[in-house]
Amino acid sequence: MTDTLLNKTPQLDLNITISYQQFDLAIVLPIPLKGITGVFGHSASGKSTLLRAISGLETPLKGDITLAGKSLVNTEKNIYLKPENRQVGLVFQNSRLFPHLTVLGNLEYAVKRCKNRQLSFDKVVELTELTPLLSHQVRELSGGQQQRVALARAILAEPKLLLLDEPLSALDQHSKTKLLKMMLNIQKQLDLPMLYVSHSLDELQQVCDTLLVLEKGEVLNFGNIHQVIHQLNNYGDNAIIHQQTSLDLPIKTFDNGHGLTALALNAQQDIFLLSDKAFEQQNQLRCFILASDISITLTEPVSSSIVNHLFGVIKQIDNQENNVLLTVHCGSQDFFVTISAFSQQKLSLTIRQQVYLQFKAGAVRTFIH
Amino acid sequence: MTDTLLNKTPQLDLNITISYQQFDLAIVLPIPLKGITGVFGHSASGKSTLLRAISGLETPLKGDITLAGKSLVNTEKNIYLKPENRQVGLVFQNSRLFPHLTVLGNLEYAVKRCKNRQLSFDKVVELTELTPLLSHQVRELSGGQQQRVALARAILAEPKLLLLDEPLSALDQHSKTKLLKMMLNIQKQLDLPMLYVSHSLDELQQVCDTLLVLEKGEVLNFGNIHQVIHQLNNYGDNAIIHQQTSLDLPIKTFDNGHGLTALALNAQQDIFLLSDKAFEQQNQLRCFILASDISITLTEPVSSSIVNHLFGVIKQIDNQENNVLLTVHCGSQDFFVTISAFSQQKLSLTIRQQVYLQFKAGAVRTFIH
Amino acid sequence: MINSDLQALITTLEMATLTTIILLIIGTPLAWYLAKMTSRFKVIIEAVVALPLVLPPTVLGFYLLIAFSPEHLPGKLWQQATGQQLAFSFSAIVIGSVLYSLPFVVQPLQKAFEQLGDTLLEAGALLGAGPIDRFFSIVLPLTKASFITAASLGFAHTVGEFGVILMIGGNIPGETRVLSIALFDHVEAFDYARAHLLSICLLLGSMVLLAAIYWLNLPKINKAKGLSSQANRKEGNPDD
Amino acid sequence: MINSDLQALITTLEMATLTTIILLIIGTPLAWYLAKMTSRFKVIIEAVVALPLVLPPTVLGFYLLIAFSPEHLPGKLWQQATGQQLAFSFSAIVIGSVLYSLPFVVQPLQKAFEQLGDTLLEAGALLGAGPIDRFFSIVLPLTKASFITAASLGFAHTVGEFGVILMIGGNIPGETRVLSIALFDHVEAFDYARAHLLSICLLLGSMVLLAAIYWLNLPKINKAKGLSSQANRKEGNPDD
Amino acid sequence: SQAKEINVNESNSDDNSKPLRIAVAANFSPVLKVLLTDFRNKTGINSQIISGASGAMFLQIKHGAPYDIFLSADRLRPTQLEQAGYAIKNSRKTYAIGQLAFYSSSKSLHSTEQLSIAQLSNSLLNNPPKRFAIANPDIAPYGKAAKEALSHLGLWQSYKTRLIKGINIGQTFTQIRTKAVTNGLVAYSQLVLNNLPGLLIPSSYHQPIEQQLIIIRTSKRQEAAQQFSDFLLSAQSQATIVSYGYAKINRTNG
Ligand SMILES: Nc1ncnc2c1ncn2[C@@H]1O[C@H](COP(=O)(O)OP(=O)(O)OP(=O)(O)O)[C@@H](O)[C@H]1O
Ligand SMILES: Nc1ncnc2c1ncn2[C@@H]1O[C@H](COP(=O)(O)OP(=O)(O)OP(=O)(O)O)[C@@H](O)[C@H]1O
Ligand SMILES: [Mg+2]
Ligand SMILES: [Mg+2]
Repeated sequence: MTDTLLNKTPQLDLNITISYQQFDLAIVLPIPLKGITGVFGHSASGKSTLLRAISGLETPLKGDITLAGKSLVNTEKNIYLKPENRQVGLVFQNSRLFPHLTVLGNLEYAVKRCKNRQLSFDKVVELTELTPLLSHQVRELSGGQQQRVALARAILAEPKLLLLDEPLSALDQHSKTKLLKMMLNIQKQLDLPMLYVSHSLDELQQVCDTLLVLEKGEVLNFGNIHQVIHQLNNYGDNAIIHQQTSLDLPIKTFDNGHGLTALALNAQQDIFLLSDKAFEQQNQLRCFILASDISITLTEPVSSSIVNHLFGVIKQIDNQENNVLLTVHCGSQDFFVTISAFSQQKLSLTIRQQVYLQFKAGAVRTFIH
Repeated sequence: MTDTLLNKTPQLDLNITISYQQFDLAIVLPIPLKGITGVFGHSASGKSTLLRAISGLETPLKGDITLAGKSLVNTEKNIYLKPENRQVGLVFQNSRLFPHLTVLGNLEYAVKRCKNRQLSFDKVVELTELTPLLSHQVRELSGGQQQRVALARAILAEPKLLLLDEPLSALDQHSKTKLLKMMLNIQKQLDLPMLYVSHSLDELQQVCDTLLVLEKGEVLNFGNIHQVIHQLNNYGDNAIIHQQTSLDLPIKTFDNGHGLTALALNAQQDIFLLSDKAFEQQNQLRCFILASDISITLTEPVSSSIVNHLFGVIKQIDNQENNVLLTVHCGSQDFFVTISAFSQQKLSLTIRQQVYLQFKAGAVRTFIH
Repeated sequence: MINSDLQALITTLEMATLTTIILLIIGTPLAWYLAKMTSRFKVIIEAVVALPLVLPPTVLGFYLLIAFSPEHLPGKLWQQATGQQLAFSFSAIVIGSVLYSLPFVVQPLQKAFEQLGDTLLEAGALLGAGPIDRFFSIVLPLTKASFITAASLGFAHTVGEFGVILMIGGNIPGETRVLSIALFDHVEAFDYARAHLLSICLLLGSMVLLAAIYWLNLPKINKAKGLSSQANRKEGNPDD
Repeated sequence: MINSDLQALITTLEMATLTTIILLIIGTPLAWYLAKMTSRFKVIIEAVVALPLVLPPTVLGFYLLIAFSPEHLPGKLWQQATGQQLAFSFSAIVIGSVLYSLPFVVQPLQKAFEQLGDTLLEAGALLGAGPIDRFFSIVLPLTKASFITAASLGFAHTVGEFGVILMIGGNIPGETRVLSIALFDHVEAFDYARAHLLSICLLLGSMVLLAAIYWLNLPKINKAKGLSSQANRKEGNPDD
Repeated sequence: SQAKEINVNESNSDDNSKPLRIAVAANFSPVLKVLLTDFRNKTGINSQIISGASGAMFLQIKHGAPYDIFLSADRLRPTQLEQAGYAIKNSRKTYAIGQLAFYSSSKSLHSTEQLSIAQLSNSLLNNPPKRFAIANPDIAPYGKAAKEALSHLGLWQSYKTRLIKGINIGQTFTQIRTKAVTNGLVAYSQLVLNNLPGLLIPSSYHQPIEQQLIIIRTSKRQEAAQQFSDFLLSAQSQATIVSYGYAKINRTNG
């Protein structure tokens, strides 16, 4: 309970510029080393370059990087810590497995050089479903298998900070879900902060606490993931994400007797979604509701299969071509709803109007189910 | 109007087995060489191996492959056409650009060896947004940029058959959409059949006519994309896809005056979705509605923002843990609806019951918008 | 007399150039074949190619002399085909040099081909490039550095060669008297001043030549990002 | 007298083995440095390393003899340090061979290092492997074939070497008289029967040795899928 | 130069543990081998033959080669070494005089022994062979003699361009022996040693090919070297040498 402990979580302080012919990266940002930080942005926005800079691979860099108080680079003071001494792990966009080693050899490579060894090798191998592949040559692996090996290898090195560059892009939904769960567990078990690059906001919403959005080498947005997503909803016509309400709510009842889990939105209102075994171990659930999945009624609906009905007040109306984005305030939470301009006219919705939001239990999405 | 013309479209006839230590691929299948055929399946189900076999890279193969009547391989007759003589293009899962050439050099490599030259080089470069990158070295490209170059290169070679192995996995939503549109256009312009491997059913649903689902090296399902998707809806508890209704409907009115496009489901019933400029040039629209986006009411709903209300009859009820999958017959089309078991009990739904389906205009999804 | 050294220089350059060209023409397919060969005979062929390395040049020269003499089959065949005697001809020293320097060309190329792998060749094939096309459009540019190494090792080794050429060439001015022999003669004839002069010319000339060759090879260096590069050099569009 | 050939064989093996070891120890860092170097001086260093190739061995031997003689600095320093004369000693022929064979070791290694690229080294660094560790755990296994080439070229070239060793070694039995000189002596002394016998033994011995070396190297071949492989060989877990 | 001073104080004491090192011109080493058995029987001294090119050995001795006695193929190099102080005073002796012989590997000239020198020069003049092998006149004593002999026969001008010049007489012999070249001038001793027919060139056609020896100043076995020198010059040894195709030494020019 010392001052410093109370004061702040350790940070990754970035203050860097990198210049290429046609591309400049300039980032000044303190990233709290807590949980998983998502990195989101268009292709060629500088995501990989950022990760390479942090890990020490991007040498023509100016500025300084400090990791938990330790200076990794400082071009003014001429400090340049070598990549191997940074204890930063990186899962590359292309897996970069060692072709002269088997799968087992690749994993052992990491284990041998790992200083902590808090993780169980067998456990990680089991969770990444690599057990039957251990004796394989890496050139025999499918794209998805390679990614799993790369991920397992990086985790087994137990770095102080793990950077992940689209580590699951070649995987199917099922494997993605499994591995995201694993990463969350390992994150907690080792208290290992991660930076996670992905083009899938769904994935990020499920695992990240903080979100960094890059555009053309600059920070477009940074902060609490729910806030950032909600801000991105209003990004304008060129939507870079599916508009959605991002939530992180306490579980009130795991099963209401009808296969529905109730989440406490506020003292009065609950949100229901389909129960899943995995929820049992959790107190809190992260979920999102696509703005297009929520509909508006003026009267409380009856005899519908829709289980979620929330009462709220329209806070904001944004017209976007044939679409309308409504921000509806329910209790203390903003919900985002897109409806057709047609419906808006039909229902003649205006600001401060009271409406019912309705959405199905199935519209409350958790990636990890 | 000869017999053969009437008879059938040309086919890719596969009858092959490939054996590895822990994996066997065995596929006997005629694939019509028409439009885009999707290849879907879990990681390591043999998708890449299949494409490699067709293109002639997978040498320890038994059986025969015939492309539009021309034998590519026949191990019995000892025929083995070399990859370079097959006129089959392949976009690899890892881009495999030539590191000694610039982006332009890579593209020209294909153009120089192309026999037809029906495509405009500038057009393809523009559509893949590679114009500012032409003089770049390939090692300077971001992951997504590399994929775009690989795709453009394969297209510029104008093969007789184009195989695509997750060509868009490293791209953001915006680029994906653009490139899918381009691929559709080129497919039509050159009448170039494609085999498209992806983990994203959304992508496949939008562009494919036929879908091949692989599991552990064998054909799990093959046929018209809508039918296959609907069959996959009932695959059981371990859903490999998001359950959905897959549709391909004629456009009735582009804009009903309220920013909604009407699709003719049948003589009586229409489906409305948000208008998009891109629809103007089309007669037909491909769309899907997630089963979780449709809700059931027993009475026709009023004063709701939901614009789509379809009257139908419950044809089938499948219980899946806390979920219920309903197959509802509306006119001639089956719709798939998942509701919570809770709702099913509340509404006490039974087979042959008449119900209203309701879903928002925004729930009618077209990937390409 | 300086004139005779000049003549030896010309003969040397002719011989070394011709030898290097022949070495590349023979050595490249041989190296490719060895790199891609999977048969167990591979090791035997590799060992045979490497053999000239092990025999002292004079001894190799001795056996070549026997083979090249008009009394023995290779020499006889040559004489029948060309009407010329093989031993003590320019052709003889070129053939001898080719045999002697073969491993220096084959081995670096073979390793380069092996390290290249198949992924890019597969990509080339599927863009319609046949084997020859692939070789010139992919293999050659990507292994350029190894070709330069192979050629310069072969060339230099041929220039410096002495024992074989002396035995089968017979030191005929204008035909088989090469620089290395001239140099040796100067040393043996106590003409140290000229020996030193010639050595220095040879060293400087070779150095300039080698430096020029490696210079050509320089742009390819350090293209990879990362660990080793202190500063990435940027260039407009060197491949066009 | 066959005894004397045996003695020469032993001397030869000792010399070639020691030379090869020294070559690898010196040549590896030098090749690495050259492969990763970006300075313009690179070409000059490369040319200097390649120079021994260009000088005829006897001439190189002549200059080394001068340098190694106790009257000149290198020879004098050696004598002060070791109390022994450098010229005509076993050490002298090893040093001479090292200089003479250096390019055969450095160049293949350098090209192998250049072709390797940085991607895997970056991956290694981020798993905590320092430069030395990376060298032994990544570079060495991936360039094993080139190391074997370098070592066998260096070894074979040293075994076959003659001019330099004769000049600076002085053909002293049991110390500097090596097989190549013995063989030369037999030819010179018209003892053709023994020359043939020794040549055949040398050829067969080298062939067996080279084949054995390349054999060791075989499992790495043809691991890539695709174009070149007629049939993929399957192996359990050869790397463990 | 400084070389003279090195090891000078040890030079008198024989170190019997090491064999006597005899550096010998390659062309003489087969004869030397025969003689050495006799030498050991007589004196009990062990010796080593180090055969090589005279030119190389000359350089090596100048740079401190650990030889005890040097049997050169010529007279020039021992003289120079003596002048430069590398030899023991008065140790320089002529131990053999080489003879030149015409040697042909072709069958037509097989019976050269019966041929007179006049017939030979006629046939060589009228039917000049395409190639003719001699040792390099600039560096090898037998080559120099061959040049003189050809000049004497009036052949030099026409033969100049047809010559295959061996680095030493051994190489020239090899080149003819392997039938790569048909005719040439070799050492008569080579023919005798290998039991081959050939035609001896009269010694009056060229300067004598004097082969001289010196005892090296830095030798630690000067006594044994002197013993060997004496042995080599003894009448018995000289008779053996002559029987191997060398000329008798005219003792007037020591
Ligand atoms: N070494 C380099 N030289 C020149 N330009 C470079 C270099 N490395 C990266 N770039 C440029 O920097 C930009 C950002 O690249 P980066 O790889 O960081 O993108 P990204 O956000 O990871 O994209 P993607 O999602 O496609 O992987 C690109 O335009 C790329 O061309
Ligand atoms: N050369 C080979 N040797 C042994 N096994 C191989 C070889 N090539 C592929 N396999 C195996 O075949 C199976 C299928 O691989 P494939 O690359 O076709 O999968 P995929 O469907 O493309 O998967 P992903 O989506 O992960 O890329 C994998 O289990 C892989 O390990
Ligand atoms: Mg990237
Ligand atoms: Mg694959």
